[in-house]
Amino acid sequence: MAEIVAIHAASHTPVMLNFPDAIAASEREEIFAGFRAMGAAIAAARPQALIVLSDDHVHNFFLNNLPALCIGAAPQYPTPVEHWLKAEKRILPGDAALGAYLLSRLMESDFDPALSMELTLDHGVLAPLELAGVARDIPLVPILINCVQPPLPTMRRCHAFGVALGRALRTYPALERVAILATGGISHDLATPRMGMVNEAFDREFLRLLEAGDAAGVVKYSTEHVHEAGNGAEEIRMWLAAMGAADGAHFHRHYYRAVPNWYTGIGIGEWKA
Amino acid sequence: MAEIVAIHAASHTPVMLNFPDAIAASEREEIFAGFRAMGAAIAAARPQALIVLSDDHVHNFFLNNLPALCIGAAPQYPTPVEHWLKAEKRILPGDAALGAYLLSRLMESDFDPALSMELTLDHGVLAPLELAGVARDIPLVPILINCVQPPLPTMRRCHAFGVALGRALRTYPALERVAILATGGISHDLATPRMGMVNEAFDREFLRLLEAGDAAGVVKYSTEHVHEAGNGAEEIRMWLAAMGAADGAHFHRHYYRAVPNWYTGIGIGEWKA
Amino acid sequence: MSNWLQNMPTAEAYGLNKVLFELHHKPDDLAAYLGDKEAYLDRFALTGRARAAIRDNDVAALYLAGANPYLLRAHCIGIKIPEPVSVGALKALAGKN
Amino acid sequence: MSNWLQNMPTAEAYGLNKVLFELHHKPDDLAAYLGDKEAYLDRFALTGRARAAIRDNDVAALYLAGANPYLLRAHCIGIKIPEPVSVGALKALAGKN
Ligand SMILES: [Fe+3]
Ligand SMILES: [Fe+3]
Repeated sequence: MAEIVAIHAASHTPVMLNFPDAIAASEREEIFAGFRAMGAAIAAARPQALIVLSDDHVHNFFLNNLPALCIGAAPQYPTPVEHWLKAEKRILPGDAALGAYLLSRLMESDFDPALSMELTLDHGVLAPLELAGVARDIPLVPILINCVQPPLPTMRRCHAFGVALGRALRTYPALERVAILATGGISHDLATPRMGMVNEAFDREFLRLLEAGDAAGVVKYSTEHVHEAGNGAEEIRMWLAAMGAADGAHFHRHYYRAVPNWYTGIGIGEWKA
Repeated sequence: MAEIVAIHAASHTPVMLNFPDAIAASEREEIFAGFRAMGAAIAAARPQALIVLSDDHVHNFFLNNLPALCIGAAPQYPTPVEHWLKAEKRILPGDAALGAYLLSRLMESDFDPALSMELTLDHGVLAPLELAGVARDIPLVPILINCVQPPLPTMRRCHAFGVALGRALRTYPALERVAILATGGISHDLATPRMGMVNEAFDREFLRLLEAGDAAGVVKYSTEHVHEAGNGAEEIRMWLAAMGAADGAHFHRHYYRAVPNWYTGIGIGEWKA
Repeated sequence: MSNWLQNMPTAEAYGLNKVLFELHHKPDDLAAYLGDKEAYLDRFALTGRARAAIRDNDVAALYLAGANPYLLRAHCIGIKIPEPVSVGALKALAGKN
Repeated sequence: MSNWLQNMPTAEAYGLNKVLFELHHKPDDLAAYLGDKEAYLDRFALTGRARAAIRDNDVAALYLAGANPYLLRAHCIGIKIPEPVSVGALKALAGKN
């Protein structure tokens, strides 16, 4: 049976790779240090596989077949899919067997994830792994939640998915140590009249509720207020799923800063028993 | 609020269009008469939209993004996708608004269907509509359940999906009359050493349990015995979903014949209050 | 207030988004588009409004017609619309809709 | 007894099925394949066994390597393997695995 040895969450944005200099060096170093600390914590937990909860930014999936939930089960994942992303092209290792197991178990648990055996991962997965320095070493299982094009899965459903994911992971017989990284959000907005908005009040309240450990409260707040925080904030679904998987473990906020010049509220945190 | 004015189920196979002469004329006419009677009943119920529960036979979807459940929300659907199917190429009307409504409602009801706004429908939808003579007139909402490539949604889940689908339909404010056609199965097997097998005993027991109205019994029997009835029999998932949508209405078996030369057990039936 | 103009893409938005998707995800499509816009757009079923919005690089019109924000953003980057132009066109809509 | 040889496609089966899918769903692919099989198969990442099974129209080997039954059936129709040959090759496996 596997133990979930680490559960982290962090914002992502392509800007952190493409235009790191859009913010002051001191801010940037502070943020990059936060990601490095997260990577060090993940590495120190020695996971044999890493579940990455993220979203596909309309690269692998289009409106002809747009999954609400998708679980990757490939032995490897080329990345990045964006030709314009400033990141080295390479192939990340995947744990196909764990992906297959999670698919089956989650289908038995009354979820309806799509299967993918071929994904070219985008900045949502790559950027945080890159900054954390753990992009090459740990076999991945990408789990992609639709946060990019309505109709979107409900906040409640994403939390419940995380609960079921945690249960499935803990019964996985083939590994002893697995970790979860949720990436996305927090507040930001893209390609609308509000582009560039960062809603610091939303972010701080969202992180406060996570720290309070009140799952129902986080779901309610997310559902009722996400539209005040921008279309990119829909990505808090990954944080809700991670909270579900954490099974009551306490959330620790390690970092937060509103970074309007990166168009995003940058949060980093961790669930620890 | 919409009323579900007709719920039918029928087997499908490309052979019924491609090689109708593979069976005796008397059998064929009997079967075709059964489909025409189904079409007449659907037409007489005057539905404003028709939900077609079927599966995609690895034409629209591949293993890079294979949905467990997918709801169509397009204004039209070209068909058939199979260049080798003996059917006139044409474009069937779709009810995009109803598809969109069902997607949202089913996501709120804790299902995770994929969205599709562009599908080229295959024989699974087309063949029964064609034989029933109702292919052109009624706007469709195709709902595709993965029956063709494991991991497959559980039988229990498919029944529950049908229950939720029926509830969603009955609360739809924009139409008054909708109908459901489930297509697929019953026993058959394709491209394995058992190809051509028809398990008449399985089919008769499956239909008997449907007539008995014992949902839990049908789910249990389907789960435990589908592997005796061939990979094509996985398509009974559509019958289970229709049973769920029927909300306790009584199932009437209108027709059954084991048709080994069409590689399929041909069943036709209807749920009526 | 909503994060989305459309809770479900319209058929018009589907066609528009399909152009943006194919243009940036199929090899050769961007070159074909830049070489002959009209011929490239002839490949798709588009409303007149959607076609004009794409052809004229009208970022505000693309947004209003239901362009997915990620596809719209990638398109602006991919065809090198300067950031002040694309973001400016969007911000000029604030309060108007 | 199971309806499926593989409860989850192997990586080998993925590659094999991708060839069958693309061959019959992309315009021009079938012509390219029939024109020069080896060159066409070079486009894909395939195990030696999967590649040989496709190249040799070895229906039994395709089945055993995890070809999806619908793709395998469509392939047999698409490249015109006579029904007695394709079904015969499968039936000859009965009881062997
Ligand atoms: Fe993102
Ligand atoms: Fe079928």
